[in-house]
Order: sequence, then C-alpha cells, then structure tokens
Amino acid sequence: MFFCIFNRIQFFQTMISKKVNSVQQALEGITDYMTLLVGGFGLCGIPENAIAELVRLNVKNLTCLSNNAGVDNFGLGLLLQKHQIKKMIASYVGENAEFERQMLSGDLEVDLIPQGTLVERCRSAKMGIPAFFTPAGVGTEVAVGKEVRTFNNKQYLLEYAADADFSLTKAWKGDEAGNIVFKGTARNFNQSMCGAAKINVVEVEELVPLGALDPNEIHVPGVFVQRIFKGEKYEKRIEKLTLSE
Amino acid sequence: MFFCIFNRIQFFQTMISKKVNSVQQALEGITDYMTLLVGGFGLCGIPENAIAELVRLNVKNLTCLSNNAGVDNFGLGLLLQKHQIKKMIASYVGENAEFERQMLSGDLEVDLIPQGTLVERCRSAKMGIPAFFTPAGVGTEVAVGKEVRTFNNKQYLLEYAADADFSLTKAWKGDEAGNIVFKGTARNFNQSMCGAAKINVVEVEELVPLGALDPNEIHVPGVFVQRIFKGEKYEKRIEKLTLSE
Amino acid sequence: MLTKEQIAQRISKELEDGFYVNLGIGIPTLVANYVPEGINVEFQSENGVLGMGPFPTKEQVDADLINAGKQTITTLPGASFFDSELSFGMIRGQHINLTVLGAMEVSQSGDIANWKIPGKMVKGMGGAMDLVASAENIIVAMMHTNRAGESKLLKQCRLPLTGVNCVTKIVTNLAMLTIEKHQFVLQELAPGVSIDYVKGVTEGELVISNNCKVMEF
Amino acid sequence: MLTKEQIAQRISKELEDGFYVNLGIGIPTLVANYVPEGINVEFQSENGVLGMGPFPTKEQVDADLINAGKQTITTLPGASFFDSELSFGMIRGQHINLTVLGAMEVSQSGDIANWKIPGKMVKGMGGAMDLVASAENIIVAMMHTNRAGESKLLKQCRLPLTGVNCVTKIVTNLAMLTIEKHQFVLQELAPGVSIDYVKGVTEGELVISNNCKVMEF
Repeated sequence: MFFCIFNRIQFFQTMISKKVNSVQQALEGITDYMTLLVGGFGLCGIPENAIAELVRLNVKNLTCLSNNAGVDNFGLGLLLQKHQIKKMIASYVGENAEFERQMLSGDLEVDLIPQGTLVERCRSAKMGIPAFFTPAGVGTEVAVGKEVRTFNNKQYLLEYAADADFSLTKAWKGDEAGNIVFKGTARNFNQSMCGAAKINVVEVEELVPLGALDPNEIHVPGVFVQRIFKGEKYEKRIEKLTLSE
Repeated sequence: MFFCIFNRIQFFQTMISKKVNSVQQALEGITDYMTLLVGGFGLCGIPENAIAELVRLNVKNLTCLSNNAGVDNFGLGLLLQKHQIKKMIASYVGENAEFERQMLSGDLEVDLIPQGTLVERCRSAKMGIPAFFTPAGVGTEVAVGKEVRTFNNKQYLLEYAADADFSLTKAWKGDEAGNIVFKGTARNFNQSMCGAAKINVVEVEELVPLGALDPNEIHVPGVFVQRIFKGEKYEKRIEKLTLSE
Repeated sequence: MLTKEQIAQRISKELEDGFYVNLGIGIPTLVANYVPEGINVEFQSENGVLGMGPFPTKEQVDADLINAGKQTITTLPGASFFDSELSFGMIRGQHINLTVLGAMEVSQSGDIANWKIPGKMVKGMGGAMDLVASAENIIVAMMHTNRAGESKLLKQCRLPLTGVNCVTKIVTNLAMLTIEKHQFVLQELAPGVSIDYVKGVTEGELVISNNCKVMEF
Repeated sequence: MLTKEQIAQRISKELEDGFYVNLGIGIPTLVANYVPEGINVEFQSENGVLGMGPFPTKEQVDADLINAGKQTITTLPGASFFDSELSFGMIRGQHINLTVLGAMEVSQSGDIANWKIPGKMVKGMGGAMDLVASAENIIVAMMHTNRAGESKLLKQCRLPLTGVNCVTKIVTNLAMLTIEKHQFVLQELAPGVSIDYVKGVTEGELVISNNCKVMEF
C-alpha cells in the first residue's frame, strides 16, 4: 500500500493484484473442448509449468493455437502423447513425429497458418481489431475460401482475430500487478498472446516486487493479465544445440 | 568493428550505421507538398529540432499527420504561424487558436480522426497491413463514405494505412544502429510512426555506444530507422503544469 | 444540486475492486480523488500510462510525464508506460472496465456528442470516439443543462455524434440516471432536488425508477 | 558443380552494404559465413532477433536465444529482440532488403513451393508465406534437381504453392538464373557445367543471357 496525496485529498492506492500461488489456481476453469493460445517458438519460451499441469488435469479435446507443436516428449508433444488435443492451429510442426502420425491418420485436425498471420490474429484479438488484410498466402491453398482484395495493385487476404478461452504464456520476470518482461527470443508469440484470450495466464521465472521493473521497459502491462504465477522449475530444453566450433 | 568467429569462418561484422551529424542532414529531401508524420502528444515527445529545421527550411504546402497541432508558438504551431501546413490530419487540436482561425477561414484543410484509428493507421503502414477494421466512429460523421461491416453483431469501419514521405520522431536514447528507447509518456505516437514512412528520421536526447542499450528493451529496432541524430537542445515545454499542492 | 466534486464523488461509488479506469478531461479527472478505501483500481491515460498517481510536487515535475489532459502527473510503483498503439489496444480490446467522460449532449438511446459544434468549436474527438465505441461501461459526468439553461439530456442529439448507443449511466448536478430501452431512468436525486425539477430540465423520455432515492455520500 | 557452401558463397555476392537479410533454414543459413569484407549487413531471424552473430561457444549457450531454425545463436552489440508481431511487421512492411530461402520447386513465373508434399510431408509453411508474399528481393538457394534427378525449375509448380510471382533469382549447384517475363534466364554457370547440361535439367522455359558467363569466386 502506498500513501499518496492527490490534489490535496489523501488516498490509499496500490496496484490490482494478479498473483496466484500455484499453477493449479492459475489454470482453474480450463475444461474439455476449450481453445488455448500457447506461447513459445519451438521449445523456446514455452509455458512449461502450465503444460505439465494440463497433462495432469487430463483435459481433452482441446484446440491449441501455438506456433509449433513441441517435440515428441516435450512442450505440446506431451499433450499429443495423451491425445488431449483435438485440433492444432500452428505454422510449423516439422519437429514432431507423433504429430505427423496423428495428423496423417486423421486423429488430429490441423490448421496450418502463415506465421505472421498467426501472430497478427492473436494481436488483433488482444487489440480489438476484428479483421485485417495481409498478403501472406495469396495464390496458395491458404487463400481458399477467403476474401481477396487489392490495395495499391497488390492482393491481400482478409484474416480474422483469434478467439480463445485461455492464453498460457511464459515470461522472464513479472510483478504482482501482472506486468511482465521477456528475455531474448523467448518473447516470440508470448507478447501478443498475453491479453488475446478471455483469461490470460502468465508464468514467470521470477516474481519481483512492485516497482522493481522499470515502467519504460514493461513488455506487457498488467491490464492484459488475469493470473500470474512463479513457475516451479524450468527445464528450458534446447532443441538444436549449435556451437561455433 | 567486432571480430567474430562464425561456424569456423572468421568475419568482421558490425551494425548498419544510421547516424547523421546534423538536423540538416537528417531532413535532407523534405520538399514542398510532402506528407510528414510528426510524433508527440501535445508538446510531450515532439521532435523539437526537426520542427525548428522545417521552419528554417520554409518548406510549404505540407500535409502533417500528428495527434495535435502544437500550441500557438511551439510545436507544429510554429509551422502554422508561417503557413507552411496545407493540411492537418489530427485527433485533437483544441490548444491552438491560430489553428482554429486558419481552419475556420478555410486556409487550412483539416482531417480529424479518432486517436486510436490515427495511431493504428501509422502502425499499419509500418507493419505492411493495408487496411483494418475498427469500431471507432461508427454512426458518426467519421463513418461517412467508409465501408461498414459487422463482426459478431458489432459494426466496424474499414480504415487504411497512412501513406507518408517522412516520419519525424523523438526518442530518449538511441544508438548508431538506429535502435531507440523512449521515456515516460513521451513515447506516445513516436513508436508507431517511426518506421511508418518512406524515410524515418529520429532525434534523440542521447546517442549511446552500440551495445549500451539492453537488446531486450529496445522500443524500435534500427531497421525501422533511416536517420538518427542527437538533437542540439530540448526545451521540453510543459503545457499544463499541474501540482498536487 | 451537486458540485463538480460531488458529481465525481458519486461516480466514484461505481468503482469496483480490480477496475481499470479511463477518466476524461474535466469533472471525470476528479473521480481519482474519491476512490473508496479498501478497493484497488488503476487509472489509465490514453497517451500511454497505467497506474497514474497524484499530481507531482514541484520537485517531481517531469515534462515527459503527462496525462491525456496534458497535465503533469506521477506514477505509482507497478505503473507502466506504453505507446498509443498499445494504449488504444487496451481500449478497443475492452481491457478497460470503466470509462468516465464529459458530454455536451446525451440522447435517450445512449448516443453521445462531445467533440464539435459546427462553425463554432472544433477541437476534435481525441480518443473519445475509440473509448465510446469500445467500452462496455460508460458513465457520463456533466451538468444537466447547458449555459443557456437548455437540457443536455435529449430525445436525439443535435450536435455531431461521438458515438451511438453507448452511454449506460449519467451523473449530473441534479441526478443519477441510467439509460434503458431508449429512456432515461431516474435512479437517484441530488439532495434538495425534486423529481419535477429534473423532469422540467430533461427533454428526452424520462421514467422514474421504482427505487428512486436521494443520493447518499 | 557447386557445393552447398559455394551456393551460399555465390549468394553472398548479392549482399549490399546496409542490407537487412533474412536467411531461411539450410543452405541459406550458410550465407552468413561469406559476408564480403567492407560491407555491413544485419541478419534478422523471424522468431524475434536482429543483429545475429556467430553460433555460441559452449559457455555462451543460452536456451532463450535461438534462431528460426531453433539453433542456438549469439548476438552482436547493437542487436535487438522483439516479439513475433513486430518481426512479421518488419517482413510484411518490406523493411527487410533480402530474403534467401530454400525451395522444392520454382516455376518460370517465380512461383515457389516449399512447404508441403500432399500425403507425405506436412511440416507447415512457418514464416515462408509471409516472407515470399512481402519481400521485394527473394533469392532461392537449392539443388537444380531433386533426389530422383528431376528438374526443380518448372513451367508450373506441381506441389502446393508457398507464393506466386515472387522469386527473382535462383542459385543452384549448376547455375545462377534470374526470372524475367515468365522465363528462367541463365546468367552464370557453375565452373565445369555446360549450357547444354543446364538446359537438360531445366524443365521450364530457359533463355541464355547475352552476358552469360562462368561464376567467379
């Protein structure tokens, strides 16, 4: 609580707290058939603790929108193993053999979307833009059934905002007010997804005190976050270790 | 220059330099009848040095897109005094009597646009989105002549990306590579405008060495900037000083 | 009759714990002075700040730190700065729970006019059109009549509209009214103001709520 | 015939001072090894980094720092990180000067197919569709023929397209060709490769440039 003087009148005021104490609390309300936005690029910046909890909850028939589908035994691959995902909306799924098996056998519905369109659809949901035009996919099977319009002699497709029940994202540091910052390329889809769903859950490596984050450097202000928690542990698996020597 | 080893092969590599040494160099190429995006909100975060140079250059018949039109003797008001602006595209112009005079007399064309639409039009230009739907202005005179479409039982207007020759913005710190960071609410329109025009000029209070800015905290990466320079001086005039006692 | 401060004070009772609030210029700004104890709200200003604190002392003044009314401000620990794009994303995406703004006219359908008097005053809509087109919870703070004594609560707005069908509640110097089914519904009277008096200065359809009472402070 | 490294080396000659470059997975990634001395380029990776440096030493490895091919990387002083939204803004907004990517097929109209073999391989397009739909300067790096020895330079692509009318230049193990007026134009031959040989493995319309020469390294 901070004590402030506002125009000669005194009032107590502090931030709205978004902190929950466990991944269980954070994921409360996720049920079968829901649509989830899941942050990360490959295995970089994925919400490891939330995914582990989804496995434990054993919710089924999920629709997951995520850039990738993890690898066979990590990331969203863990949900695929247990057949918890009914439909996957992604841009690249090349690192997951189980995924390919389920897709080719018809067990898994798959919607492949250009990466820039995928993230812009999340951003649009977050920002209250119902639809936008983008050139990605014009003239390809991605364009089938979509409105095409020409602006300045170039063709564009009309794409729609994503619609999701929960977003599950991962940040580096965050505070009780829900403000978060990312590190390196672990930012990727997390920034746009956080705020794009009805309930936005973010897990962080470090919860810092209010005021510890520079207000100029916050990547997602707390208004977009409904629940924030400190992840218990992070494996941060590296997909393709590449060294210079 | 940095010396690096890349996959066993040695190469020299450093960033692309965007630095120019004067406001004169930075504004080279601005001519009569051009369209300029000018950052700032009120007098906060305006590109003071670039505006002063526009006055000196005495370019005429400009179209300026900026949230406000300055005050009578500062900000874009300086250009209005000299009748350098033919058309103003803004959201709020209530602080400028000269502006009102020129508009009501018909000397100045004015296009008033909802603030969120104005900034989204800049962002769209920067991001290669030719058009988007927004609810702002539905049912008002802003909607006249615009395409209206319903999504989820709510009406939206189709709005287009801005099209400009130069953007003139102001940041707090920047480096030679064109990376910039803002401070406080001086960020406002500057972030979206920087990168939205054909040539994007940014002036900074401080030019710092490459590597001095944390790569996680850069608000506009240098790729969006064509020219960066250190402003000679900043008055940073306060429009409405309001104190708590 | 309420003072401007009392209008703000009455509106502050609409604040709920956990609300993000955008306050317009004028009377709405005063609402920040009356946040009820025990609830936490955060104030957003559309020029790019969340978590606004009190106005600054002389020593705290920073030209890079203003609100949408161009007034100097301070921030509280946990505040954040962002650009106009993200700021209007918050507004358009309905992440802000309550918007309070002034008006020149409000119609019984919830239309609002507050940005232009043709031929006379053209200040521009600023962020108001985005706010009223997006917010789910819009309260108008204004005087019940204009300087000429004419009603500002109309059947139809005469001035150019800022938004249609959007205002849910109005607090004036005379009363608190809701808008339901294209009617103004009188919910609360300012102390010392009669129902008949409100009727007399309300041009639009006015019905009296069964629970109509005198405002409490 | 060129090795993969030589294909990359030839493409590196297309780099100009001040270019921002996006390199796809595979041969394109190797182009970074051959930046000509005296010019500065910056490498963008669409997962959110500009100013990529060499691969890390064991000590430098950071799981939070990868390229779009999921390989661990380092950054140079002056680098920046950003989210996927801004990254594809750079791409869509044509702020990236050169895109180099691999392909399974290219047509004489500049169409490209590189993301799907129906019933066999469905990895997804990743960022390729955004890149080819937006970039003004697209170079394809690939083998001239597939494993079965069939031409990958076709009249029309047979596989599902990634983009239409977008490829401007191709560097294969046999030649460098441009695409002009719905024809492949043979500009340079790999050392030891004859015009007739290239003709024999190019299914699409092929014309020989008046200035056709042997590649120099």
